[in-house]
Amino acid sequence: MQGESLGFIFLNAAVVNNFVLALFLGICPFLGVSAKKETAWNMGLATLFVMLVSSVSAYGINWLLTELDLMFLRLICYIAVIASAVQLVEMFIKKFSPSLFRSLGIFLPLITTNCAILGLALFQTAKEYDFLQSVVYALGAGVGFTLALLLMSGLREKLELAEVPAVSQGAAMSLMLAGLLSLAFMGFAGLGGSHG
Amino acid sequence: MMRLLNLFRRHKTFSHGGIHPLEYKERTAGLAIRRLPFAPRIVVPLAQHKGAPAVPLVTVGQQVVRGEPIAGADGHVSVPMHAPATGRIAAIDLWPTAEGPKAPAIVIEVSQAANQAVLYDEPVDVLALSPEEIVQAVKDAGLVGLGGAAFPSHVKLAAPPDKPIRTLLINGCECEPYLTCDHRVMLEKTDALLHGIRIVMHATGADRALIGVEDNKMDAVRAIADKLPDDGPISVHAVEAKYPQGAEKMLIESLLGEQIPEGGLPLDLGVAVYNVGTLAQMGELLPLGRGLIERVVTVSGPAVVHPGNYLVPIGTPVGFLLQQVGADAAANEVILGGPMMGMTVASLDVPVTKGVSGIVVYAAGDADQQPRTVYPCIKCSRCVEVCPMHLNPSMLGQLAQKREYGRMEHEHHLSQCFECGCCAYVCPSNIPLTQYFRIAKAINRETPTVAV
Amino acid sequence: MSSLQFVGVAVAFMSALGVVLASILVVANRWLFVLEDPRIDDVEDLLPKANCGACGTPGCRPFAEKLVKGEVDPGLCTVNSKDTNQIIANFLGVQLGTHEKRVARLACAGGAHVAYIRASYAGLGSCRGASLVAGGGKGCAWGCLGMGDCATVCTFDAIHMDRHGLPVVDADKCTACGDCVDVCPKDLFEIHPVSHRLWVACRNREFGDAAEAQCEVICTACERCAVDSPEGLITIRNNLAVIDYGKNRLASKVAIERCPTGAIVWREPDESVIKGRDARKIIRKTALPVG
Amino acid sequence: MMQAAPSTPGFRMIRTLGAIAMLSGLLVVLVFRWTEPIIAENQRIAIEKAVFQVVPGATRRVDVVLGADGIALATDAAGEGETVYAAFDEQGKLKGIALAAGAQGYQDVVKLLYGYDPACSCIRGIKILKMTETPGLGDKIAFDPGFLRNFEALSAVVNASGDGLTNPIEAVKHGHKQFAWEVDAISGATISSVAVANALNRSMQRMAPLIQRHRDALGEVVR
Amino acid sequence: MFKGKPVEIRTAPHLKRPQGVDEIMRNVVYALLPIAGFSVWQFGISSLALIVTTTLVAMLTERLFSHLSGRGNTLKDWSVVITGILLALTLPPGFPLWMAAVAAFVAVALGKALFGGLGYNVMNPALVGRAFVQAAFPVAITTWTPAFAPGRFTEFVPSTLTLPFMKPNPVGEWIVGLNIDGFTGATPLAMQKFQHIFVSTTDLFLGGVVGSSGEAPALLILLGGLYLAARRMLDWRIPVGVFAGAAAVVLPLWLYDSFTYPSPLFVWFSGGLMLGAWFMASDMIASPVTPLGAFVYGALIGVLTVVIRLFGGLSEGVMYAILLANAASPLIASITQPRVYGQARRQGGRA
Amino acid sequence: MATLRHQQEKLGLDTFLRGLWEENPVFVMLLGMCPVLAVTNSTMNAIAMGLATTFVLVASSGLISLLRNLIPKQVRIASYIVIIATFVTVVDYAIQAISLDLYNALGAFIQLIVANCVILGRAEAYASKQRLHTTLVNSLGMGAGFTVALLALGTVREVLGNGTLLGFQVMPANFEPWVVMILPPGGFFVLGSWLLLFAYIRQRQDQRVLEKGGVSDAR
Ligand SMILES: Cc1cc2nc3c(=O)[nH]c(=O)nc-3n(C[C@H](O)[C@H](O)[C@H](O)COP(=O)(O)O)c2cc1C
Ligand SMILES: Cc1cc2nc3c(=O)[nH]c(=O)nc-3n(C[C@H](O)[C@H](O)[C@H](O)COP(=O)(O)O)c2cc1C
Ligand SMILES: Cc1cc2nc3c(=O)[nH]c(=O)nc-3n(C[C@H](O)[C@H](O)[C@H](O)COP(=O)(O)O)c2cc1C
Ligand SMILES: Cc1cc2nc3c(=O)[nH]c(=O)nc-3n(C[C@H](O)[C@H](O)[C@H](O)CO)c2cc1C
Ligand code: SF4
Ligand code: SF4
Ligand code: SF4
Ligand code: SF4
Ligand code: FES
Repeated sequence: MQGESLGFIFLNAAVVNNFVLALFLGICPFLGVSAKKETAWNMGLATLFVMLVSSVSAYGINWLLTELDLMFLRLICYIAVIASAVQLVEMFIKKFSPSLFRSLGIFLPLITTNCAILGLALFQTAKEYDFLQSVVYALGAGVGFTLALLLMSGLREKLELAEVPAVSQGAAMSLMLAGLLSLAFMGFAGLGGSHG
Repeated sequence: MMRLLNLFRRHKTFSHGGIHPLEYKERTAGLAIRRLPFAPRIVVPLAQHKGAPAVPLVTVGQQVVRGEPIAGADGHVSVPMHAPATGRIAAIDLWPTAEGPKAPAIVIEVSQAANQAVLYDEPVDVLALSPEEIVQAVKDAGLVGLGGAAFPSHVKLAAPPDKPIRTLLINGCECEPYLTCDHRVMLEKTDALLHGIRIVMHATGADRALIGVEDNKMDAVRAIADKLPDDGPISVHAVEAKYPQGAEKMLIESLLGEQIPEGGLPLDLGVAVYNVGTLAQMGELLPLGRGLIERVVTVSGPAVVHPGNYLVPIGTPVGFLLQQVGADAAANEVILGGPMMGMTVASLDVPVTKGVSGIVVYAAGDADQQPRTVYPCIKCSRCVEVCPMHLNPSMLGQLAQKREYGRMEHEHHLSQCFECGCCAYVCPSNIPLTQYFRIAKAINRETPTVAV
Repeated sequence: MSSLQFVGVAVAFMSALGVVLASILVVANRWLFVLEDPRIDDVEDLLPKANCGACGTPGCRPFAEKLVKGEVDPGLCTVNSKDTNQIIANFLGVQLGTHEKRVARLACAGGAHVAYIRASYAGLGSCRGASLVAGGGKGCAWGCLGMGDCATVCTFDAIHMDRHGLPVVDADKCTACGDCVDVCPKDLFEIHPVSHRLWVACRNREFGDAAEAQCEVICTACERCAVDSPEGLITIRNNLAVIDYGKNRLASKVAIERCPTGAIVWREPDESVIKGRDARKIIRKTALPVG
Repeated sequence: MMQAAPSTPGFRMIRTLGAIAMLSGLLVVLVFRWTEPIIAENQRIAIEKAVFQVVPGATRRVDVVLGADGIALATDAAGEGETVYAAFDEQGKLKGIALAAGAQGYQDVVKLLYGYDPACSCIRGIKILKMTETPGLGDKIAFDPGFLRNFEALSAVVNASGDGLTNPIEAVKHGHKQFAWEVDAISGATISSVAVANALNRSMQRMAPLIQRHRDALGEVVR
Repeated sequence: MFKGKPVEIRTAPHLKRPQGVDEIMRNVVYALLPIAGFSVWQFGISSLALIVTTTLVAMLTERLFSHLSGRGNTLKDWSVVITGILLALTLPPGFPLWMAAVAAFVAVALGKALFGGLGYNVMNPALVGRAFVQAAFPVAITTWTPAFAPGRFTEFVPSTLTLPFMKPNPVGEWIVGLNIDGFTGATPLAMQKFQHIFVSTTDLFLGGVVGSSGEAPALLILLGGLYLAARRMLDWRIPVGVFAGAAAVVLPLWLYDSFTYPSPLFVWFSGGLMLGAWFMASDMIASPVTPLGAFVYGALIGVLTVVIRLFGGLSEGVMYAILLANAASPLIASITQPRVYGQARRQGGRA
Repeated sequence: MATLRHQQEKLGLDTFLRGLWEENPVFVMLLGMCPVLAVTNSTMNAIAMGLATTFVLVASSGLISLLRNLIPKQVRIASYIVIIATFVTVVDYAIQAISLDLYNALGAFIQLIVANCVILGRAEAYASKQRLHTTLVNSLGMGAGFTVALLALGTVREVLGNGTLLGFQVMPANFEPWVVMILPPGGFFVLGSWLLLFAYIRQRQDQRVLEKGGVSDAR
């Protein structure tokens, strides 16, 4: 929508409709990479970065496809371009910062196949955001993803030290934690909308 | 504003943490120092101090005279031993210690006939000696810290030239509950104490000496102040009565407002800290040229019939001492040192050593001995509030339960913990935090790889 | 736009996109390629990821790196099954390497039914914790405290505490990782090849009656084993029989036969224990009273 | 495998990916051509259903672009403005105009279609197209009969100067409706109700004057 | 002496401060009782039934799970009683009992037992229970009934006794039948948010306004909280942080436009902020252990509460603010670790 | 070079059943969670999503298996993705043609099948190494497992959260729905509860084996 202010777009993407906790995008890495604060932080930053890249590429592709009247190729083009971009970034990091690569290592390919990245591209198109709005949307989504990941990792690290019953260890507990976080994030509903 | 605050906080203290358990000092604080009979057998462990154990100079069967050197220092950080009583060397053998492992000790069969006079003395004018000679004299006297750590006193005197000692702190806090021996020493041996201070100032070149005394012993403060000129280099200060005010790190912060850098020594601030008992002994022994053969020990606790402050020959077995003062029938726990940091002994054969400042005896069923339910840490943050080293015992405790000893050291400064026990004292979940930390430190010491 | 044209444009666009992306990747590959032996990953996949250190490296990944470099033999990993190690060896085209099985052994036989307790310990149920409190209260200051730190620390579940509170090592499960050696506050564990059959299960350093007052299966330094064995195989040091495993081939059951307490034992290849015929027979099943 | 990078000729990579992309392009374009008319038909039916629902009595629709400088048929795609649906009955009489509108609701944007009847200067009906309001609460705006009754004749009269409404459309708390331009909110879902009112108000403030100005021309487009 | 019996050996310290977990928890219960009593006086037997239901169900659930996981009888630590009572105090007085039971079960099962029980929960159990039913039954939980209704000690609010799993009995006619002047069914916060009507702070302070069963008597809450703070059973930094955080956001707004925005006093005393700040934010288990962290955590709750109240879709935000801050508390703790002794910049020697 | 893992699998019933239970992509491997959580607020959506995903899975795995020896390593991922995206686009248009309502209900998640971790995961781990027929059977099994998981969530959430099943009222008329089940937290909670249930059952089984004196199935 044309009318939405940048601040609202950011807040909406970051907390109100948080990609992980409200829209269910990027759950696999959210569950997989949230065991340690440090990795969570790295993963969050990597995702934020890739989201920006993908948002810009998606904006460009969308423009090109609209010009050529080939909208039905949108999905293929988005995913192909994003995947290639991520792979480039991966090689780049591997070459120039092996230490960064080791800490982000496996995540980069994970991000390629992460619904959050593609979802971002599709949503920004569906919402007909202009360039600036798209970038802010990507920023918000990335920040929201990082926030969710960080909170989750903090809780999981804390529970590392707990005497968690055998039954609830592992994935089940992660999901319940995610549920609790999601429940708490419901408090943000309607934030920034004009009420009253 | 500051003045208003000072109304509430009359005396200086350290910046963070600390506790104030009941003192239990009133039973013995007023009792003058007394002697007890000699035990029939006296046991002098060769390792009573920090550093290398002493080497025996005597053989089994040999007769020794009270005050005679029976073991020599083995290197710089080590001190000699002197015979605490006249008698015959019955054995040099493994003997139980308070720490646990049996260790070599010289056993003296005390001669009941002897008058136990000290015959080994070479009076000297200490203040006329050179600093090097004083250091040697202190070492020859077998002096170690009587405040508990039993660190050889001469080592602290011999400061390296690049780190000269400017300030001397004399620790008269005696912050442990029950203990009153330092209190009595300050009252009864004031002159010896002041003489000891002058010796150390002379030896180190320190230009001032501050005596810190907790404000629950104002009579001692007055007794010392009465003997001091107003503007001399030696001054006495009352500090807030709060455990562990007597820990040297806390006392330095209270009196000088500075903190010892992490991993550093008082020396890094140009400071040396001595216990009042140590300096009183120094002031007494050095002029006579004698060795350390006895010390003042507070014997107290709910299960002691005649509590008091006793001048005890080093090496007296704890069991004998308790016979003399009388112990309750239900007595079942004997602590060497104070109740906050002292060690329980597994055998009453363990002797009193140079570092033992008190013996506290509990009986089965005393309130502090009740078994308590241990709950999980409820993150109440009390331990964080009381830790004088500003650590996070809650986190450390949780990590210890998961055996994450490396993380304890690397992320949470485990080695800064000096095991004062404040955290375990306050923990409402009754978690044995301090014990966890001792275990963790022991393991980290042994397997440095864990700590990577 | 005609239908055919439309299809044409679409196909052309996609082909172009494919070609462009592939070209970028090709170029990037040339410029940014980082050489790393992919066999390291493959080998690491086959290692157990226990990171126990029994192989002498800090963990499985460094071991994999060394394996690929040919610096070590796959047989060094004691956690993997032999078959898996063989697969690694075949994959790398190297020999499996022969390594004798090693196990952890306890140098104490003083269970609660034979060893005296002098003080009752109250506190954390941890050997290390107890040993820091006046040595733990056991009569023998060198003996096992029986609170099972070793059993807790063993990743491979190779140690269980028997009814008398002594740890028993399951030789099949033990990988000789050495964790129990590190953890025991009394330093009672040692890693030995199973071919070391003669074993002194005691560390007490006191002599004769003084020793026997502490435990019924104690080395009293009576010297019978030393006298009965070939010269130099067993010596008495600090009131304790010490075996020189450099002379292991001289070892025989003769050494244990006259031991009065059964402190020196013979271990079968499966690590089961044989005591000498003169060893005191202990039929007591319950713990000795404390005191 | 280790030296794979240098040993695979770049050409092979390019060729493979190019070929796969080409094939995929072909497949997709064929499917697209095949389903395009069906989807268009589905969409037409969906739109008509919605338009005829919000403009009672209508049976035909014409898509019109309505802008400040007049109207044009959507098929001509000229001129600036907003696409609206003019709805007619069998006789070709203009029954109303269907417009899309949207506003921020409780969770996300609420999008709806409503029918405006220029003859009575009122809204004749609404249909919620898209929303993510709380099920059981906010989602009542789509089907709660009491709430929908608000829109049987919701007044939207153009003011004298012709640049807005005389009375803005407003939501009031449940049971407090007094005037014809007020929307009686659903109890417990005030925010969602407000969103509907806001959407209508914002759209009407802009579009109602335009519709009234070009009312006659709109009536003609059916031919 | 020592004849025939062994000496005991144990580790230092040999002294112990007597206050244990169970004593702390029991005192919190004592501090809550006056509030619960006031609630019963205000809302009658419906409120009493609510409190009894949540407390019993919470205790039963705790017992069940402690049995299942072999942790012995954990009712002895009293903590679950607090959970039960507090949960009831945050629910509307006429809340159907079966829903309250669901809330209590979820509170203990999902909020606590799942993670290992006392000490290991990551969020406030009572609020987990409440948040769950708020999301599950959003209408029931925003249906308010009047305080001091005549006959409140003899008859239940109709919705209280709803059959399990059924829609709540309607209360509209019952309320009309009570004939209470000016009862709109809106809480002071809702009135402020949607109608810009401010209820006077005195009314808020002394209770008697519409709201959850236990949020009204700000005075009693304050006294209870102060009692606990004085006995060091709660960390005073947390409530102080909450009030400071809330004021920091709302004060500038109020000075700028006092018609639209409420005053700090209104914010402090309205809704559940008092109860939340003193009794729920202060739950030590889900809050940071570090002293600075506790303050930051409190301030975060204050800020979030006001942000949600003023700019969000809900009229009340305390519960979500506390849950969010609970979630953030490990992060807060890790960035506010105390600066260890000796790591300090040297304090200027004042010797 | 003979690598370690490329042993060709023999076709058997096991190939199919594995995806359904032992290696269930959702309950065991925790992949493809997003659609599982996002579209399961009604059973109808769950079924549609399951079928669509299965179709894409089978079709793309099959094609990738056919082409497995032609695709160079470096462009592997890119090629797989293009292939998958193609089939997703096909499904996308097909569903639009079949029913717009269904399409709207599933939202963007049809297109997001591209990014579903299960599909790419299967392509990488299985299809790129195995022959066509085993691949087809295996991916059919995986698809079935995925659909079953979706159904497990969808039914619980719809029945509890709305009182209906496949749109038909199944609960008493006066039943108060648990709205939270349809909301995002409900998705997490229901999936978490299923996992808890499985873990509990497994624990009980292990216990029983232990009590019988056997060793648990772990090596
Ligand atoms: C290796 C070592 C060297 C020390 N060197 C000095 C020193 O040079 N000067 C000094 O004043 N204290 C020195 N100390 C003593 C300690 O600072 C401290 O006084 C002693 O360990 C006992 O202190 P406490 O009872 O507070 O723990 C040394 C201690 C150790 C362990
Ligand atoms: C927790 C703690 C409490 C201490 N309390 C005292 C005390 O009350 N009095 C004292 O003289 N030394 C006390 N010490 C020992 C001092 O830190 C320091 O070692 C001693 O004053 C040095 O003097 P010394 O070497 O002459 O014994 C305490 C140490 C610790 C760690
Ligand atoms: C979980 C939850 C979901 C809610 N969903 C909506 C909603 O979708 N639409 C809405 O208007 N209000 C919703 N609300 C309620 C609003 O926050 C607010 O309380 C209500 O709109 C005020 O209306 P009232 O004054 O009529 O009670 C929801 C509240 C909760 C707790
Ligand atoms: C000051 C204080 C506040 C507490 N607040 C709560 C609370 O808000 N909710 C709750 O469930 N338990 C509360 N408890 C009880 C207890 O901490 C709680 O049951 C634990 O969170 C369970 O692990 C409180 C306890 C204390 C001491
Ligand atoms: S024992 Fe260690 S952690 Fe505990 S209060 Fe003392 S210094 Fe701090
Ligand atoms: S005092 Fe005990 S319960 Fe409290 S935080 Fe520290 S360790 Fe935890
Ligand atoms: S062998 Fe060592 S670690 Fe094991 S139980 Fe005995 S004392 Fe403890
Ligand atoms: S811990 Fe000891 S018993 Fe266990 S595997 Fe390692 S060496 Fe063997
Ligand atoms: S399906 Fe795996 S990240 Fe979404």
